[in-house]
Amino acid sequence: MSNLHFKLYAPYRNRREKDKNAPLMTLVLRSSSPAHRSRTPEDNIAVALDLSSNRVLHYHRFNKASSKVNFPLNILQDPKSRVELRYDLTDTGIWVCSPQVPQLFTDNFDYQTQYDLIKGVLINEEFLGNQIHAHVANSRYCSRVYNFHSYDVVSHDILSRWTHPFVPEITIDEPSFLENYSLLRHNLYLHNTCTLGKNSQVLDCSLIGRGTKIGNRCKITNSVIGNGCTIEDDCVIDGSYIWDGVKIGCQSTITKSFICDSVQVYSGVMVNQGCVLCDSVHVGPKIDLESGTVVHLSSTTDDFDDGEPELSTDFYLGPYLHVLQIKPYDIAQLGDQGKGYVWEKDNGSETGSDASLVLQMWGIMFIYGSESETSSMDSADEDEQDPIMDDDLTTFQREVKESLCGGIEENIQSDNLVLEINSSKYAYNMSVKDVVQTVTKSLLEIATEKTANDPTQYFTNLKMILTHYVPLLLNYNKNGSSQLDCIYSLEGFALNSEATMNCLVKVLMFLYENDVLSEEVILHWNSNPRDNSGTFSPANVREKVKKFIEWLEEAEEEDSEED
Amino acid sequence: MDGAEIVKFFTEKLENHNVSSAVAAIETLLEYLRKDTTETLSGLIDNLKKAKDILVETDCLARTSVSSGAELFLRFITLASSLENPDFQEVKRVMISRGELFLQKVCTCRSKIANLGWPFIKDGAIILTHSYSRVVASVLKQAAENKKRFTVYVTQSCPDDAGYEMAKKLRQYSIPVITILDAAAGYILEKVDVVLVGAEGVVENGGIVNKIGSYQLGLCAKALNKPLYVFAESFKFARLYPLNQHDLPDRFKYKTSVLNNNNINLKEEHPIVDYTPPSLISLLITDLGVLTPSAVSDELIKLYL
Amino acid sequence: MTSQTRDNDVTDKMEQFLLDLKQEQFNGSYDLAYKTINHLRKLISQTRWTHAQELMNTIKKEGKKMITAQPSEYVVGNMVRRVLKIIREEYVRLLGESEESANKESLHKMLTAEGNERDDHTKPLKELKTTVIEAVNEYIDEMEASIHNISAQAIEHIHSNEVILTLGKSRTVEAFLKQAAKKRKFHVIVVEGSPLYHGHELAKSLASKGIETTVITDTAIFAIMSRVNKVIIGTHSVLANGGLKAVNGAHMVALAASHHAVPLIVLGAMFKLCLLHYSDIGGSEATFNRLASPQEVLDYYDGGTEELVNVQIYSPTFDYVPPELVTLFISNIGGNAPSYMYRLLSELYHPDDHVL
Amino acid sequence: MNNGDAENLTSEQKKQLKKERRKEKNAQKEKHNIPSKPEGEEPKIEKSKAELRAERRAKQEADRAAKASKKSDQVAANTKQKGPRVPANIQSVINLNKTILKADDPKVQKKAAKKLEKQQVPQRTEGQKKVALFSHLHQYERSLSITKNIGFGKNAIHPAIIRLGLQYAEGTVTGSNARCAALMSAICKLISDYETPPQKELSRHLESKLKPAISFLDQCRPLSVSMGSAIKYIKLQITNIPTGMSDSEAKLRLIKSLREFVHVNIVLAGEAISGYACTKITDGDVVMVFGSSSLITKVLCDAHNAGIKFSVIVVDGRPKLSGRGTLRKLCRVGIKCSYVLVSAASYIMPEVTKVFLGAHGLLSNGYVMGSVGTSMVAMAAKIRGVPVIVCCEAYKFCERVQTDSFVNNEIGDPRDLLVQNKSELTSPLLTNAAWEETDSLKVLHLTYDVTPPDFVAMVVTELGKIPCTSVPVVLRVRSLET
Repeated sequence: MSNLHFKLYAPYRNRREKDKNAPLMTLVLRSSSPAHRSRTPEDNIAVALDLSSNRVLHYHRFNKASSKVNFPLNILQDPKSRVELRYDLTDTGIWVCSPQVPQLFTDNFDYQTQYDLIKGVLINEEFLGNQIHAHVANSRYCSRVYNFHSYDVVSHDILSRWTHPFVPEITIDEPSFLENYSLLRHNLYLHNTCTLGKNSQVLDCSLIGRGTKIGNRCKITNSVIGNGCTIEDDCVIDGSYIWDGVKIGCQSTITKSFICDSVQVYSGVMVNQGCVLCDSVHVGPKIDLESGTVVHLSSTTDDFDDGEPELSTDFYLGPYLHVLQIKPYDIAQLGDQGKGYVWEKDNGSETGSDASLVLQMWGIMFIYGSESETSSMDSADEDEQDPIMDDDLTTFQREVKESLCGGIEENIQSDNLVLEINSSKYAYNMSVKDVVQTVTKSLLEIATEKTANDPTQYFTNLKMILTHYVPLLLNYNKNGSSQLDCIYSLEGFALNSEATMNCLVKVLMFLYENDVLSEEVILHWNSNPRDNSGTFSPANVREKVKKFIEWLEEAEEEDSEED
Repeated sequence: MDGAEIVKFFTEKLENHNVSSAVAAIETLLEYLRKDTTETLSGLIDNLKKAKDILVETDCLARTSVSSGAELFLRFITLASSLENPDFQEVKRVMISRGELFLQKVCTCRSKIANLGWPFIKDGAIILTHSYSRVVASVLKQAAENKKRFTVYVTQSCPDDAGYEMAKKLRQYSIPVITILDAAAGYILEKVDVVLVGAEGVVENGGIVNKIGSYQLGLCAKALNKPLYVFAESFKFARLYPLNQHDLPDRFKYKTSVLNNNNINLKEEHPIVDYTPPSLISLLITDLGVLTPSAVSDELIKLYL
Repeated sequence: MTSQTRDNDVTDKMEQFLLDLKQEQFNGSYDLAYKTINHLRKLISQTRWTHAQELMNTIKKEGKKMITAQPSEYVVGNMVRRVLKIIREEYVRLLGESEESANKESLHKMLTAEGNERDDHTKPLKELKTTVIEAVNEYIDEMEASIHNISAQAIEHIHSNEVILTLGKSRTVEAFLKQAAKKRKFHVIVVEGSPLYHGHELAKSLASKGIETTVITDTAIFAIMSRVNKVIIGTHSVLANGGLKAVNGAHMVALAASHHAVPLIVLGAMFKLCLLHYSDIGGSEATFNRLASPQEVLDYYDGGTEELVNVQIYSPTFDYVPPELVTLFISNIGGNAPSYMYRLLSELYHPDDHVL
Repeated sequence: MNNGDAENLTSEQKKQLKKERRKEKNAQKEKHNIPSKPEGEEPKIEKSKAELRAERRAKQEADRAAKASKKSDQVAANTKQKGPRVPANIQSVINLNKTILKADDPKVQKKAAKKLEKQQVPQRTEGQKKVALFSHLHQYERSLSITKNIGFGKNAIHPAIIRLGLQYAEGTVTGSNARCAALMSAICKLISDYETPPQKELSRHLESKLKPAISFLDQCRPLSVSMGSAIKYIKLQITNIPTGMSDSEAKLRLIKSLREFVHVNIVLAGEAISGYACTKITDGDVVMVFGSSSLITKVLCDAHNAGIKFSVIVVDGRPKLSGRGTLRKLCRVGIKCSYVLVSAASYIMPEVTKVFLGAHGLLSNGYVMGSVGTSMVAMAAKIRGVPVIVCCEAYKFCERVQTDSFVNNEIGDPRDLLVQNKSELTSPLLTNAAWEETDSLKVLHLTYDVTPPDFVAMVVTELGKIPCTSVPVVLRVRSLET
């Protein structure tokens, strides 16, 4: 939802014309103060920007558990550039992409979510030369709906006209131009066919749709009521969203809830904060829905896959339909004439976000939001289970290493291991880089541990392990970038362990022969050392591998001579 | 058809509440025209004039409108264009037909005004109106039918308490009504959004002659910057230009019975109408459209010059 | 066939135009008026119609669409009614009748009327199209000339060493003052006009012409007014009772002016006159005012914070200025008192077109 | 110098004192029979001329008697500059008018400048682009440094004062109450750090120390009415210190009295006023407030805590946009608010049932001096027949009379109204550059305006609810008290 002028992006396009492939895409970020209500735990980012070029140097999404953000040092190292670390930005989800973005997705199978993409691109920046730019939209509105909370926020913003000129009385198209919404004071939008009963009030920021009838002495605040609803006398509705064709009996109270199409709420029902009544559910009469209740209705068991139409809207509530079979309606909770099932909250409550009830409810709903989010949730849970592990990376490394060890002992096929590792990769949404590094590192570690007693055996052991994992390594070191990661981490490890250092050449040789590392990668690595210090310096690493390199170069020349 | 009959006919017409006295007068004249037996045009016209005077003299409240209505009627039927014909019967026929035409025009006025007027009533408005006015009532009715929710305060309007009649009428349209003392107008006006009044007659400068009390209502409204809208049919436009209350002719201010009765001292007598100057009037809503007071004089100038 | 495609073409244009209207893709009411009448002219020339009535119906139909697309822009409605009036006049003229019969309803007419001989405009006239289009073109020329005609009167209203206060940015006022500045030396005080602060632009352009210009905040209007000789403002449109629909803040200026007995002069071309009265507009400010995004009033950065969730922020675009606060209305045909508007209107539009 | 001389000197001073007391008395009289109008000054200034001469003679004698040190000379110079002691309150009025209102009169300016120089107070350099209409007022630009050539050493200005001065200039301390309180605490510091030099009398010498401080603050930002009456009070306190009272004692007494002043006139007064004002807020009211006023905010919060259900519309306007602060405060305590700019006041007014306004000061002709825009809101309310209620502590009442916002006002830095950096391409505001290069283009940043009494329905003070025409009554009552 945005009223941005897209001509704003001319500069970025021009930049792209200047140098072809460098600028990959432009994120549109909106500045919003940290206390801003449009910020949610799910979309909570910190960004490092280069002021001169608006380049994104680092992009971090906080997951629920850790509020830490580590900015890689190298972004701050360039003396010329003025870098700005900002926490007052939210991602609008508007990304102006260059044609090669989809291609990138296909290339890197492990970019599951767009965020992987960003991470990946940023990390490989110096190598692939892709850049991501940011446009910070200060003066215009833009925001997106990705969970109930944001739905609430955005609709409220629309009603309070932040999105002008895209506001109800202008934007909503009516069948005939004789019908329309008229805007009254206090941001009230009344359709000229809706009827209000005697002394019933509609207070600030509400919308009442076509043909909706509202009885006497009702009080409606901050709510949206769709088309063709009927609301009988003495109802109190606050901060709720009521879709089309809903019937609400007299003396009902509805607070901060969602009521989907053609629901029937009988008289005297009390719907408390954060309830969701899915399509054509019946509730009441004279019942008190405790807050956060989710009531849904599924005609048959076998509509797993077409669960979406159940909720004809922005949210994908499909998954939870799996759990239900034909069973009697939960009369107890829904009242005598109730039709529908209460979604057990306990699965939900384990999100354990200590936020307010409402937020928690959004949280619950949110589990079913999308794959990536689910995983991020899980990770959150994990973290709660063992609070020692504050950092994902270490946890991840631990897991990978364990699985690798196990792999050797039980001699598991490496492709199974790949799956294992990948899964945990997503659990902690690690980037490829991390994975590659971790894998390499842990392999070496395993080797060293095995041969702790007699270092002489080191290489033999290592070789054994490596041979076992060649397919795995191949898998992870497909493209140049990851090979680089691999070799650098290898170096990094070597710098600190004499044993490895000694047999570094052999290792490289081995990897090269098994095409885990391509020769240009090795050369590239050799030609530009990174200064990560240890007991040895990269210099004497180069020293060690000198011969090997020369040999490689010769080989290359030979090739060139051949063709 | 002599004077007595005329008066009788006229008063009968008046019994039926839904027609304004002007219309009644016109009907009477038309009736008279039909019944008249004189053989010369001049004679006929003289008779009509006499009949008109009789009507004006009759003891009804809305004498301003009666006179103006009758005036216009005569003017309308005796327009030069239609009287060239040598055959008198022919002429008379033409006059009658024109008379009927005029009558029918006059009868459509109120609905026209209602259509023009109802949008001036906002949803949730609080309205103050004075005395009994059919036009105002019909406008309010129209507004209520268009789903406007509003409350009306009606002044009881002494001496004849016409306000209660008004209230009764509005209640029939299920509009919430509260009757107040004439003296309470100033008090209530604070929370009122708009003041609506009818008119007995609209005078040449765009001011109005109306039931006694309208003037002070206008003054209060002005003082509190509340708009005052006048609803009046165009046949109430009178050729009259009062400077102030005193300048308003007695024959409009007092009942005939009072005037004729010599042992009544007018100084002690209460007038039945007063004059509201244009400066106090925001708009006049007539069947000729929504007019500013200055537009009224424009109309009358066009008519008589 | 060809005409068919032409129709499609017209309808496409129509859609586009409606969209622009909705999203306020126009710059000032003159621009809008111009766009509208051009569009109407296209309708006349490119749609198929046999007689005036049919044409008028199509225009009414389209007109309604346009008006509902942007109800707070009265200029659209004005243009539509104006064109209708032109058609009527041309029709009548071609029939060789007097202009009078196409004139406003009046007591006099009511009396002279010979029954209902109202013409239904169904006589097909082949030369009507051309004459109507000519007339419309004339009208367009008149519109184009209007700013010039208004500013030409500047000298009559501004004498030397005056202190003149204006609000926001109006092209007409700008031209007016610059014209006057050629002859006279005077001081202009520009109210910046929150939340859009167009006053700054105006001030800049005036100062660049060497006019003594002072920018003040909206809050200082009352304070400064005691030194001002004349207030000259533009307006968005002029209502039937002589009241104004002017830029937000105009009411404040008018009040301050009347409190200090400073004359308030309003500049506006004839096409800004409209038939509406303040209170019969949608029964409330509904369509009268246009509420813009709160953005300009309070940045979303702060405005959206949790603690301010339930704060309602209003940024209305227009103000209603009642006629009693307006001293003089200067249009391209000269100066008039606001109480005379009804007359000008009756000449501009035909009574039957008041409700489309 | 030997004893005899010393006595001589003191006796000299005693004489002086007597003379002054006398002056004080008959001045007091005058004050009662003529309310001080601008014309009202004239005779006094005459007087001061005569007085000056007398005093100069006195001084010369004193010199001859005791070759006073350079310092005492300095003091005398100051006292001389100070002129006679007409009762403090009138004097303050004169001071205000004398220096502020004649910025266009070079003679006065030179005099002021000399005075400042004597007091070793750096004079602030004027801005380049003045608005013609206000040429009689000082028009500074913030960019020009105040403390550039500030003196240090023996009788330099006290650091606390300098800090305060800068805070005023930077606008970190705003709002007449806050400014007054800050002033008091700063002066408390000054006093506690002060000790009387030998052969000096605290009451006289301390004041001579005070003068430059005050005029420095005045340079930083023209004194507010509240500060005016505060200073008046301080001077009174100082002169009331009996001769021969020990330093420490006197200082304690002064500090105590200053604290008391703040407590009584700001804190207690606030309580009392909100007590009265709350009675005027009822359930369902829609209260409109303008800008920010500590007092009004307090009133509203109290009313809310008292359980009255009402909503607030905060009207705001440039230059300060101080209403946003108010908005946040009110929202925090949970009052339902709306927010509009002053241009939309007449749009929102139909909903409003009462208007509450704070005041910078109340003038004795019943005009209300408030932050610029106050009058606009009052006017809009008046037209709609909405009652306007002004809340103001009684110590902000002053003898000055004023009928428009020109005579006496304060001009802020025009730059505050412009866009500083080019980066905001979207903003329609003028940029500094544009403003600087076109010299026919001026920008006026007005700080105060005066609201005519007929807009104001009621003034709430700690003394009760009064119509604003009876300000002089309050003044009279109070002056009788002191």
